[in-house]
Amino acid sequence: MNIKSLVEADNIAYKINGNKLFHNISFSVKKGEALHISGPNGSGKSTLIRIILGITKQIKGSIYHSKSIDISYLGHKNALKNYLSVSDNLMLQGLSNDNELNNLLVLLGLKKFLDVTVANLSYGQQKKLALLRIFLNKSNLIVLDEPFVGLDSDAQDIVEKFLINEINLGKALVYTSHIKSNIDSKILNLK
Amino acid sequence: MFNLAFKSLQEAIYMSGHGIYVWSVLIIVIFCLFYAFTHYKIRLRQLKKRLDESN
Amino acid sequence: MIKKFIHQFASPKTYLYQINRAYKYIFYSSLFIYTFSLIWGLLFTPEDFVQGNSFRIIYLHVPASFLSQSLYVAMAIASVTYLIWRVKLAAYLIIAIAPIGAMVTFIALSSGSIWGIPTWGTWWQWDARITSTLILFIMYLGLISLHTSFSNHEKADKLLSWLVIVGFVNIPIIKKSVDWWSTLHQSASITLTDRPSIDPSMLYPLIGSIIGFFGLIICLVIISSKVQIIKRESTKSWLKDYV
Amino acid sequence: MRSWLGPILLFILIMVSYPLTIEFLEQDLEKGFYSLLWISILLSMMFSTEDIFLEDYNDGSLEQIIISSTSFPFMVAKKILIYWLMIGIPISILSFLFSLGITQNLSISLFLFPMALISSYIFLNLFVFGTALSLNKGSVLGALITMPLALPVLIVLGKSIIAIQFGINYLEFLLLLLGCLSIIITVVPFIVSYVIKTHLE
Repeated sequence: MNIKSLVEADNIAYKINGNKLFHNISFSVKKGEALHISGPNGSGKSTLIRIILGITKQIKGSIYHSKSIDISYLGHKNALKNYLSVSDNLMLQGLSNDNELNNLLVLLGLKKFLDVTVANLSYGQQKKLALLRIFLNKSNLIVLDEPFVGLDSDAQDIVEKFLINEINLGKALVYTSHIKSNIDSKILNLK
Repeated sequence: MFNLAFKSLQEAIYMSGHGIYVWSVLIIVIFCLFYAFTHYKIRLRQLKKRLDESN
Repeated sequence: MIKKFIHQFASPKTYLYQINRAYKYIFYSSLFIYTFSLIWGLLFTPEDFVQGNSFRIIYLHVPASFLSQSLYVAMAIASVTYLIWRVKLAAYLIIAIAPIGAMVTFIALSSGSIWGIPTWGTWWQWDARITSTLILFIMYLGLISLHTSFSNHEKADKLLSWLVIVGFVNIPIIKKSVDWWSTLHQSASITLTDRPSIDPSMLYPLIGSIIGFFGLIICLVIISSKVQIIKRESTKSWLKDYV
Repeated sequence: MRSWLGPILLFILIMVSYPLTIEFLEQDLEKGFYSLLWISILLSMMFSTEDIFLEDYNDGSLEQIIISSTSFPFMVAKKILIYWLMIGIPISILSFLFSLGITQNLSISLFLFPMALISSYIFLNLFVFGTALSLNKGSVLGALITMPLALPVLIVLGKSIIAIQFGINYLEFLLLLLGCLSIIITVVPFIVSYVIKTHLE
């Protein structure tokens, strides 16, 4: 295994109820690299993401995680408590009330909603709130499942810029998206 | 060891009053076994048929 | 090494081909033994002094209550095999056995309570054996309903095997505690275990009926596991050749 | 965590409705009281765990916990402990109070309190196992599965009351339950975390 790679997949395959979802998938993600997993609906993108995360077990093949790996992840479910306010949610996630957080809140236009319950926010606002966790996490591998869905172009710009910056700083990124983005990445196409 | 315990068929069915219990249990057992066997046999035939059609 | 051996031996394909050969012999011999011992037991054995003719239910009741527990043990073994070595066949066997176990337990329960009418004068007695059999029956139903409520088979298998194992650990505890509980009451006037010694002319047909019933239930498990294999492996090419 | 009041209310309602279902001026209220008490502790624990993981499962928090480095079994154990603090302890205190109103024998009530504390913790653990198995498939299934497992505890509880009424040493029943509890506390969080991981697969 390459020392630099954070995740390396070797010939993995997955089945649901005996039906093949994908097979012979191999890839590696090194530090400072981005991997874009693309493919039509139902091709197993999310499942592959979950295999990378180690939640789902592949049927065949093997997947290596580097020992120093630290993952932050955002999927379709945003792990927010609907009945709590924005600030309570931030507190629950352990995000301290410092300058960095404050700047991000202003940048994403969430500052004025701090006392609003999450259930009353729009889908895009909830998504932005969930992305804050990714922004402030000090992990070295960022895994995102459709991060741009529900975001307006301004917000997408902010997220992209952030991600590109993180990659330049030596972090790795794995993401799926059917929305075009400016992130320079390797492409893994699932049929 | 192989002497009939009853003198007549009627007596065997009646079993001095206990026949109804014995025979009803027997019926339950036979019914359950018969039902289970036919159920699985039919199920097996259906599945095989479906496999054949998909070929 | 062991893992490889198990996987080779316990592949659904080998199992299916091997079992097909054995099935007929098991079925006809156990059917013969069972009918023979039942006729022997029901019509030829002498009347019991204490219970009269109703004791003949023993030939129907004891095999079932005996198997109701052994089937759970079999499920527990299959569950451990599945969780440790990921043998698919073991998972098929668990869910193949569960409904049959429920049926056998039902037979044990209903025959027991019918037997209770002439001997105890009531169809239900809160006796330790009956109560623990009833709990076992409920556990079987729980297992079946857990498995049927998931559409993802692999997930259902794993959850089911966890439940079977936890339940298995609990069965002796439940049995012991129910035994302990029932000592509070007047103990039942007649229990099977307290019989002094059984006459050989009553014992032989009993052994025969246990063996015969055992064989028939094994046949049922074979067919129902066949159903499971064909259902779950329907995309495999070897299966199409087999059919 | 918002639903901690529900199970307590359920408990109170069962306890209140018990005397109402018995003939007016009935002197023998104590006779069936204890068995009803244990069963209603069982029921309210069942009721309290019905969606212990469901919310975290639906909003994706469970995935985040599994990915993060925090120990999952430990988190499960913590969660059960919090439920016990918020529901188990109030119910135990209430059962102490209700039994004071039923019996003149103070030692029964005093003895009943630790029994209620321990048994509510055991029931919680068992039902958490059940709800973990049936996670998003409704709580009835989970209860159906785990009720048989809780029966031995009920038997011990019933016996212990009889023991104290006849003046037999009841400490061994307490120790027996404590033994059960110590095993359950250590084993259940691990099994539950495996089961939940299976659900997320």
